[in-house]
Amino acid sequence: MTDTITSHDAAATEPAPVAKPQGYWQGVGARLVRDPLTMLCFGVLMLLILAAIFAPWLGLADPYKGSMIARLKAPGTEGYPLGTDEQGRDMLARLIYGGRLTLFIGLMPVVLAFFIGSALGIVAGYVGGMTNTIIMRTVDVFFAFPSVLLAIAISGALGAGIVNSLVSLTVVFIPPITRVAEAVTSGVRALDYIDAARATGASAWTVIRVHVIGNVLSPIFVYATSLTSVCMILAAGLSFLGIGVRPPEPEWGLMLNTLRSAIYVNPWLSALPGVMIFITSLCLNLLSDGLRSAMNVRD
Amino acid sequence: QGTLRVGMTAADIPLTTGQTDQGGEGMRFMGYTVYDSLIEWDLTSADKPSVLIPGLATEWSVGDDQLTWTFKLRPDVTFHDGSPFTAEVAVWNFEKLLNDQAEQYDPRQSAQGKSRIPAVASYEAVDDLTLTITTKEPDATLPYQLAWILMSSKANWEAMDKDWEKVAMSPSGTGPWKLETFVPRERAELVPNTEYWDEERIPKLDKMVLMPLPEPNARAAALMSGQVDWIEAPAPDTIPAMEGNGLVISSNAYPHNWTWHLSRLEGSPWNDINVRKAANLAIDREGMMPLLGGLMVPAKGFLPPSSQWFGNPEFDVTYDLEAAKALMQEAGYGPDNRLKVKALISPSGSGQMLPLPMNEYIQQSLSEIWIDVEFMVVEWNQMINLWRAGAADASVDGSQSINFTYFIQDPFTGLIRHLDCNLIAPNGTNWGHYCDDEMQALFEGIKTTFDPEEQNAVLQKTHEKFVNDALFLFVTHDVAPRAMKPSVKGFVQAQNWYQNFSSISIEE
Amino acid sequence: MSATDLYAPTKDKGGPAQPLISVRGLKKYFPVRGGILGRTQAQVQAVDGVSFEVAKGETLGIVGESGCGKSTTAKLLIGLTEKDAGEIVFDGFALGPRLSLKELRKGVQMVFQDSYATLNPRMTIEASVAFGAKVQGLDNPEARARKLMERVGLDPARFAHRYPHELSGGQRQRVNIARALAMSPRLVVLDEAVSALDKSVEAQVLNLLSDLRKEFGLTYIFISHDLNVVRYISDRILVMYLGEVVEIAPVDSIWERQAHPYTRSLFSAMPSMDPDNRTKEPPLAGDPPNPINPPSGCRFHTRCRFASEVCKSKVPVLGGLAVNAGHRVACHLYDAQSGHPKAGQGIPA
Amino acid sequence: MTKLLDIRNLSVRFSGKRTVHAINDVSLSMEQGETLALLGESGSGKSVTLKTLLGLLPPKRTKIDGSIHVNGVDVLSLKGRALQKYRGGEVSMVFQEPALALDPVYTVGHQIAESVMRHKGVSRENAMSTALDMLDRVRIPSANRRLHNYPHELSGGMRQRVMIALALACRPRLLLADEPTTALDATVQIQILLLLRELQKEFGMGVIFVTHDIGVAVEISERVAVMYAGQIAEEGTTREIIRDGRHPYTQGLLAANLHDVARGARLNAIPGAPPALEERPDSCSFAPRCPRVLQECRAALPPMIEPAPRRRVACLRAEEPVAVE
Amino acid sequence: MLSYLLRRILLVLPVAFGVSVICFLLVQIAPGDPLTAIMPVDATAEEQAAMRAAYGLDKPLPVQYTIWIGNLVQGDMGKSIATGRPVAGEVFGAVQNSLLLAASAAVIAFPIGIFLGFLAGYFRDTWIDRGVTALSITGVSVPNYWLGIVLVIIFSVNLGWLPSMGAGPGGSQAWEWDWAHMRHLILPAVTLAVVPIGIVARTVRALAGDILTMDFVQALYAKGMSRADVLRHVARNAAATALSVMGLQLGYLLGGSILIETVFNWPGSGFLLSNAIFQRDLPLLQGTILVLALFFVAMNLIVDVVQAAIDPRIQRT
Ligand SMILES: Nc1ncnc2c1ncn2[C@@H]1O[C@H](COP(=O)(O)OP(=O)(O)OP(=O)(O)O)[C@@H](O)[C@H]1O
Ligand SMILES: Nc1ncnc2c1ncn2[C@@H]1O[C@H](COP(=O)(O)OP(=O)(O)OP(=O)(O)O)[C@@H](O)[C@H]1O
Ligand SMILES: [Mg+2]
Ligand SMILES: [Mg+2]
Repeated sequence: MTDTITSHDAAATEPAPVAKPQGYWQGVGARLVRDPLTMLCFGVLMLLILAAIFAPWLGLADPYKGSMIARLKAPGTEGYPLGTDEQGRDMLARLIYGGRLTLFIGLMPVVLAFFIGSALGIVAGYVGGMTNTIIMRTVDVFFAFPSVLLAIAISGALGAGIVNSLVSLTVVFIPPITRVAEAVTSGVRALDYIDAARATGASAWTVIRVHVIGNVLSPIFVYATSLTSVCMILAAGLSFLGIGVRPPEPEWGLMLNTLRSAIYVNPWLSALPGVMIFITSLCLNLLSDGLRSAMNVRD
Repeated sequence: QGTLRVGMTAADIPLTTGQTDQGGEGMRFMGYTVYDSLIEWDLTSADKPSVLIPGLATEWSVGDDQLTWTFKLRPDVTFHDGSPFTAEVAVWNFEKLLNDQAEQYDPRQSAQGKSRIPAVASYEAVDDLTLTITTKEPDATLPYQLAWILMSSKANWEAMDKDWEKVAMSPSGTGPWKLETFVPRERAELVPNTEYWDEERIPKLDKMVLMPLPEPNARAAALMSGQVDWIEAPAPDTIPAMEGNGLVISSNAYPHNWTWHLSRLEGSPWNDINVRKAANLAIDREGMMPLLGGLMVPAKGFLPPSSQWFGNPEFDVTYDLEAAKALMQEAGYGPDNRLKVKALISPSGSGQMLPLPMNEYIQQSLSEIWIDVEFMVVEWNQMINLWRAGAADASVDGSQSINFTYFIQDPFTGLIRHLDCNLIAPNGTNWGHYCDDEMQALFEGIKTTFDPEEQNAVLQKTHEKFVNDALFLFVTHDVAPRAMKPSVKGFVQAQNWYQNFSSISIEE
Repeated sequence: MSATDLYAPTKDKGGPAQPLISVRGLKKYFPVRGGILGRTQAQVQAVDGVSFEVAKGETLGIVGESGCGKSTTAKLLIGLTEKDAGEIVFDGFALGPRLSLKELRKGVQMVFQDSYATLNPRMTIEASVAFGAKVQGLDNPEARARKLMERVGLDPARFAHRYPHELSGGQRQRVNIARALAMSPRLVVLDEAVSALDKSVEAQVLNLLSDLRKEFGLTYIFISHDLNVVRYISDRILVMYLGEVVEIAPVDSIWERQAHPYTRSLFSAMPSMDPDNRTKEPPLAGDPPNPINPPSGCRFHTRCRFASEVCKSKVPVLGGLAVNAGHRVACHLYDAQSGHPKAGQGIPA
Repeated sequence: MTKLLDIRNLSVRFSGKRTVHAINDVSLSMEQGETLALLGESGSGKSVTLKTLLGLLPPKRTKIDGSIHVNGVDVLSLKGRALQKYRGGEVSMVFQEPALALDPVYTVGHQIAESVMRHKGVSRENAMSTALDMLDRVRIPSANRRLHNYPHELSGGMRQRVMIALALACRPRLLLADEPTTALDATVQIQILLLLRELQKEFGMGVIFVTHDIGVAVEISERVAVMYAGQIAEEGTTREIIRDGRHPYTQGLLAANLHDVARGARLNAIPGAPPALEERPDSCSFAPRCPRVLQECRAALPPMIEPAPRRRVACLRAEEPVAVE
Repeated sequence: MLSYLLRRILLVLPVAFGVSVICFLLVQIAPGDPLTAIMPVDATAEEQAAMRAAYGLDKPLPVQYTIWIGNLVQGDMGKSIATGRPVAGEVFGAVQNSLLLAASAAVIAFPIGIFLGFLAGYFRDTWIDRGVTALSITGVSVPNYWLGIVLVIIFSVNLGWLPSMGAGPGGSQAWEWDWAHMRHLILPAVTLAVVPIGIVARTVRALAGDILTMDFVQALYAKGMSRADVLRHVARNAAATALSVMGLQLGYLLGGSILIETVFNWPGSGFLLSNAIFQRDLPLLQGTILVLALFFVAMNLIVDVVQAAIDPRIQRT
C-alpha cells in the first residue's frame, strides 16, 4: 500500500507539463495559426483555389470568348479590369479560370506522387531486403534524370495534353518522394518504439498502420509540399514550351507563352500570368517552410 | 556591301546538299541562293505574279509524242568548285533523287525532291548541253515541276569521298551565293559567287548570314536589339513596336492560302452548294484584319486575286449576311434548324498564321447563319497525318472540314492535287474525296495544253470553277511579312515563296 | 478493484521446477558489408553460443562492457532479432511449431533503455500502454491501461492523454513498464531500464520494480552495467564478454569471489566509495576488442593477466566451481584438464 | 597567494521561450591545485556553471550576475583577444561527449596543434610535436599514428584521452571536466579517472570535475560541492561529504547509490523530481522532496551553515544529529 | 579509396543500363510517326514506308534496342531524322554549349549562394537571416523562363545593353573568351543562376546554422579559437555537403536549361531537345536525353567521390 503511494506522490510532484493535453496536429495547427506569414500565404492560396473552383459563379466573362476588336486592352480598361489577351478574351476571367488548370496540374502530380511514393517508400523502408533493393534501384534510375529533363522528355514524347502532363510530372515526383519516404521509414523502423510495438506480437501491417505511417507521413508530407512549387513552375513551363496544356485552355504557362508577343504592345498584360505563377509558387514555398517549422517539435 | 543577318523561322539550317528541307523557307534561303534549277521563277518584280524563266536550261520544248522534252542547257556554267555544269551532271542529279540503286542516291534529298517531279519517267544526256526528259504521260506542268529540282555538283560529291554528310559541310552549287561556313542549328554564312552566270544576280552584299530563330518573339527581340538585320514572319503584335523603332515591314501577296478544306463524302453538309456559298458569304474577312495586324489579303477565291490564274469567277466571295441567310434557308436550315458541323483545326503550324483566333472568328461568323461549329483541335504534326489520311479515315473522327494552309505556286500544288479523282486520300492529297468529271476534264486540259498562254487560260477556267462551286471555305492569304532594318536597301519582294537577295545592300 | 485483478498471466505449464525460460547455444552474427561488390566481408559475432536458464520468480542480472551483446541477447529472447542458431524454450516449449512468436511475446516483454525512443511520439500514453493488449486481443485494453498506469504511479486522469514529450524521464520509464505489463507477461526483460535515470529517480523505479515483481510474481532478466544495481535486484548474475558467457553465479557467491579474471576486473573497476582507499591501478587496460574479429580461444586472453598459450587456442567451457557447482565459469584456470600451467588453481584471491 | 577561483553570488538566468533560473546565488572558491567535484542531478546547473566560467553561454539570452575571478582576473569582463587567451590558456575544458566535442573533419593532431599554435604562438611543426607529446602523456598507444587519425576512427575512451590531451596541451591553471566519463564503460572510466588524477599531480592544476556519480567524485576529488536546483546544497572535503553528509539531499544521493545496500531491501528513494527552474527560488528548493522538511523550509531560503572551515551546508537542520534509520 | 572508387563505378553500371532503357522506351511511348515531320507534307505512303525501313523503325522493339545499344557502345548514336547528321556530333556540340552556360551560371550562383547562406546561417534569426531567406525563396519561386523574357525586354530591347540571343557573333563554334562573346552569356547565365542561388543559399544556411549549434563549436571557443577560426571549421564541415549540393545543381543546370535556352536561342542541349521534340526527331531526342542523363550520373559519381575524398567521415573502403 505505502509503496504505491510513494510512487504516486513521486509522479504527482513532478513538474507540471507545459500545456494542457493536446494532439500533435492540434499543436501544429496552433503553431501555424501563430505564424502570420504562413497564414497570409495560406490565405492567398485558398483565395486562388476557391476563386478557381467557384469561377463559374463569380459573374466573370467567358474565358473562351474573345473579340477581335477588344484585343490586348491594357489592364484597367473599362469592362476589362485586367485587360484582354491576344484574342480579346477577358484576362481576369482567364487568370481565374487559369488557376483551375494550373493549380490542378501543378498540385495534382505531387498529390499522386505523394500517395504512390509514400506507399513505395514505406514498404521499401519497412520490409527492407530484396523488396527494398528492387524499389530503390528502380528509383535510382529515375534519379539519374534531372527533374526538368525527365518531365520534358516524357511530355515531349507523349505530346501535349493535360493527361500527359499529369503523367509525366507524377512520374517525375514519385522517385524523390519514394526516396524520402524510404529514408524516413527506415529511420523510424530502427527506433526503439517500433521494436517495442513488434514485441507485443503485432503484425507488420498493424505496426505500419499504427506506428509507422503516423510518424513518417508528416515529414514526407512536408517534403512533398516543398515540391509543389517546383511542380507548379514545371507544369507551367511545360505549357510554356508548348508540350503541356493545349490552347485555347486558360493556363498560366500557356498564357505566358501566347502573350509573349504582346509584351511589345502591353508589357503589363504579358507579365500577369508570370506574376500569378510567381505569387503562387512563392506562397507554396513559404507555406511549406511554415509547415516544416510548425511540424518540427523541439522539446 | 555589308553583311545581312537573317533570322529565319526554321528551327535548323535547311539541308545544304541541294534539294532542301524546311519547306518554302529552305528553298528560299538555301535552295535558290546556293543552287539553280533548270527552270526558275522570275523574282525581279513586286508588282506582277512571278512566272517561269530559263534557269540552267536556256530553252525547252516538247516533242510530238507530247512525252519527250528536250532541254538546251546554259553553256559555261560552273559550280562553285569549278567543275562545269553539263547534261551528264543533270542526269546525275536526277539519279540522286529517283534511282535508289545509284551510288549518289541520297534518301534525304530524295524525300524532298522525288514527289516534286511525279511526271518524270526517264532522262538522258544527249550531249554536253542537251538533255531529254521523258514523262509517263503527257504533262504540260513539267516545267513547274522542274523548278523544284536543284542541281548540286557531282565533282564536289566525289571530292567529298562520295559522302553527302561531308558535302553538307561544304556544298557546291551553281547559284549566286556560296556557302562559306555552316554551324548546324546556329548559322550559315553565304558569300557572293562572283563568277555567277547572270551578272544581274551577282550579290551586292559581302555576306549573308542565316540564323534559325523559330520562336517569333526571339526573332523580334533579336531584330530590335540589333542582332539581326532582317527577320522572316514577324508576329503581328510585334509589328507596331517595330515600326515605332523605325524598322521596315515588307510584305506582298504570294501564292499561299488559308482555307477550310471541305469533306465531300456522302452525308457531308458541305455537299450542298448553297451551304458552301452561304458559309463563304458569312465571313467578314476585312474584320479579321486587326487580328493579323493588317497583314493579310482577304480571299476572293482559292488563289490570291493577283494570281495570273485567278480568272473571272461569277461567284463573288464577299461578306453578305443576308444573302448567306437566304441560301441557308434555301438549303433547309434556319434559326430552329441549325446545322452542326465538325471541323479539324490545329493550334499552330507552318503558314497557319494565327489558327486559333482565326478559327474562333469563323466559328462566331458561321453561328450567325445557324451553323454550329465544333472544333477538333489536334497538334500540327498529327494534323498533317490526318490530312494525309483523308476525310474518310476513322482518325478524323467524322470531321467535315480541315483547316489547312496551302502552298499554291504552280498548277499542280495550286489546283490539281486538292481535287483530282486520282489523288483521293490516302493515295494523294485530295482530302475531301472530291471527284467531278468536269473538273477532271479541266485538269486533263492543263496537263495536255503545252502552250503557256493557252495553258493559263485553262488554269483560269479551272480556278473559276473552284470559286463558282465554292469548293472551299476561302478565308485569307498571307502576305509573307518580313521586318528589316532601314539600312537594308534594294529588296524587291516578289509575289512568290522565293525571293531574290542579290539586289540587296546594306547602307552604312 | 485491485490492480491484481486484471493481471492474468498465461498459465504455468511445467510447474515450479521447470525453468521459465532456458536458452541454449544462442547465436547471432551481424554481417558487415564492404568491398567492391558490397558483399559480406566479416561478421560481428554479437552473441555467440549463449546458454542460460532463468527459474520462475527469479531475477537474472546480465552485466558486461558495452558491445558485449547484452541487448542483442535480450532482443533474441523476444524475437525482435532473428537468431542464427540456438534454442529458446519458454516454460518447457521451444520456440517453433509448438510455440509461436506471438505466444512467446505474450509471455515475455521488454523494457528498453531509452525511455523516450521507445514511445511513439504521436501516441498518447494511454494508447501506447493499451496497444499491446489490443494486439493480443485482451478485452477492454483501455481499462487495463488505466489500471496499470495507476499501478506504476501515474494518475490516469492526469497522464492518460499526454504525449511522451510532456513527461519526465522517470515518468516515461514508468509508462514503459506499464506497457510491458499490459500484456500480463511472466518474464520481463529490462535492458538498461534504469541506466538513463538520475540516481534519485532510479531508486524510485527500482522500488517499483521490486514491488511489481512481488505482486505479480514476475521473473526478470535485468541488464545493466551498474554492478551495484544488478547486485541489488538480482538473484543470479551472468557476465558476458564479447558475445559469450564467461561467468554465471548467484549474486552473493560472485560478490564474494569473482572467479573469472574478467569478472574480477569488472568488479575492480567500480569506484571505491572510500576516500581513504581509492583505486590505485586500473584493473584493465584499453578498450574492449572489436567483436568483428574476436580473439581466438578464450576471447579474454588478450587482456588477461593469467593468459597462457592454451588460452589463445582453446575455447574454455562453462563449468561449475569446485566450491559451488551453481557458480559456473568459463576459464581454463578452473578446468583441471585444460592444460593451463595453473589449471585447476583458479585465480589468487 | 590569490585564489585559483573565486565565484561570488553568481546567478545565471536564461530568457527566451522559457525563463530558466539555472544558477542562483552560487559562491564557490578553490585554492591552487585543488580538485573539486561538482555533484548533482541532471539539470542542477553543473554544466552552466562551467560554461559561465569560460564565457560560453549565448550572450543574448543569458543574464549573468555576480562575479568570477580566476587568478584574480575578472572573467566576466574579458573580451576579444583577452578572452581568447584566457580560454584554453588559463582555463580549459573537457566535454562529456568527446565524439561531439571534436571537429569530425580535422585530425586529432591538427586540433591539438591548433590550440597550441594559438596560445603558444609556435610553428606548426612545434605544435605538432607538442601534440604528439601530449598524446603520449595521456597514454595513447602508438601516438604517432593516432596523431593523424580523425576522431571517428578512435574508440570512445581514446577520444576522451584526446580531449584531455587537447585541454592540457597549453598547461592551463584550471581544468574543467564536464562528466568526461559518463559515456564510457566502467572499465574505461576508471582508466580515465586515474589518468586525470595522475596528470593533475603532474601539472599541478586545479580541476573542477562535474559528475552525478558519487563514486566517481570519490575517486577523483579532494573536495565536493553538491548542487541542487542551481544552488550549492553542501560543500566540504570528499571525506566529510561521504562520511558525514548533512544535507538531506546529499544523504538521499548517498542512499540511492546502492553501495552496500542489502539486496531486496526497500530503497530510501528521494521522492519526486527536481523543480523546474522557471522562477527564482525563494524558499528551500529541496523542501518538496525533503523527508525532514520543516514549516520554515517552505517560508524562506535556508541559511548557509558553516559547521567547519570551508565546510558549508544550506539546510536549517544541518546542525542536528543525523537521524538514525 | 581506389576500391571505393571502383565500387561506386560498378554501382553506376546498372543505373546507366536503366537510363538507357528508359531513354529507349521514352520514344516508343511517343504517339505518331516520327518521320512525319521531315517528309514533305504530300509524300506518299510508299515513300514513307521506304523511309521507315531506312531508319530501321520497322523492326521489333528488342531488336531496335539491341541495335541501338550496340551502336551506342561504339559511340554511334544514330543519325538525326531531321538533319541526317550523326546524333553524337550534334549532342556533344550542344552539350558543350550547355556546359558553358551551366558553368557560367554556376560561377555566378555558387559564390553568391554560399556567401548569402553563410551570412544567414551565422546571423540566424536576425534580420539578415530573414532577408537572405526572403531572397532565396524568391529565387526558387520565380519561373525563370519568364524572368528571362523580362530581362530581354529590359536589357536588350529597351536598353540595348546586352544581346538577346545566340552564342556570340560567330555562333558557338567561333566561341572566344572575349567581351563580344561573353556578353551573350550574361543574360542567360544570370537567369539560370537565380534558382541555384536560392537553393545553395538555403542549403548553406541550414548547414552553417546546424553546424554552429554543434558541440564542437563550443569546444573550439573553449580552447580559445577566434570567430574567424570557428568559421573556418564550420566551412570545412559544411564543405562536403555543400559541394555535393552544388555538384547536383550543376547537373540540374545542365539538364534544366531547356526553357532558358529556348528563350535565349542558346545553341545548347535544351535547345536541341526542344527541336527534337517538335520535329519528333526520335534518335536525337534519345541521344540528347541519354547524354544528359549519363552526364548527370557521372556528375553524381564525381560528387560522391569528391565528397568521400574531402569528408573523412565517409567510409572510403
Ligand atoms: N543490427 C545490427 N547490425 C550490426 N551490428 C549490430 C547490430 N546490433 C548490434 N550490433 C553489434 O553487435 C554487438 C553487440 O551489440 P549489443 O547492442 O548487443 O551490445 P550491448 O552489450 O547491449 O552494448 P551496450 O552496453 O552499448 O548497450 C555490437 O558490436 C554492435 O555493434
Ligand atoms: N543555453 C541554455 N538556454 C536555456 N536553458 C539552458 C541553457 N543551458 C542550460 N539550460 C538550462 O539550465 C538548467 C541547468 O542545466 P545544466 O546543463 O547546467 O545541467 P547539468 O547539471 O549539467 O545537467 P546534466 O547532468 O544533465 O548535464 C537546465 O534546466 C537547462 O535546461
Ligand atoms: Mg545495449
Ligand atoms: Mg551537464
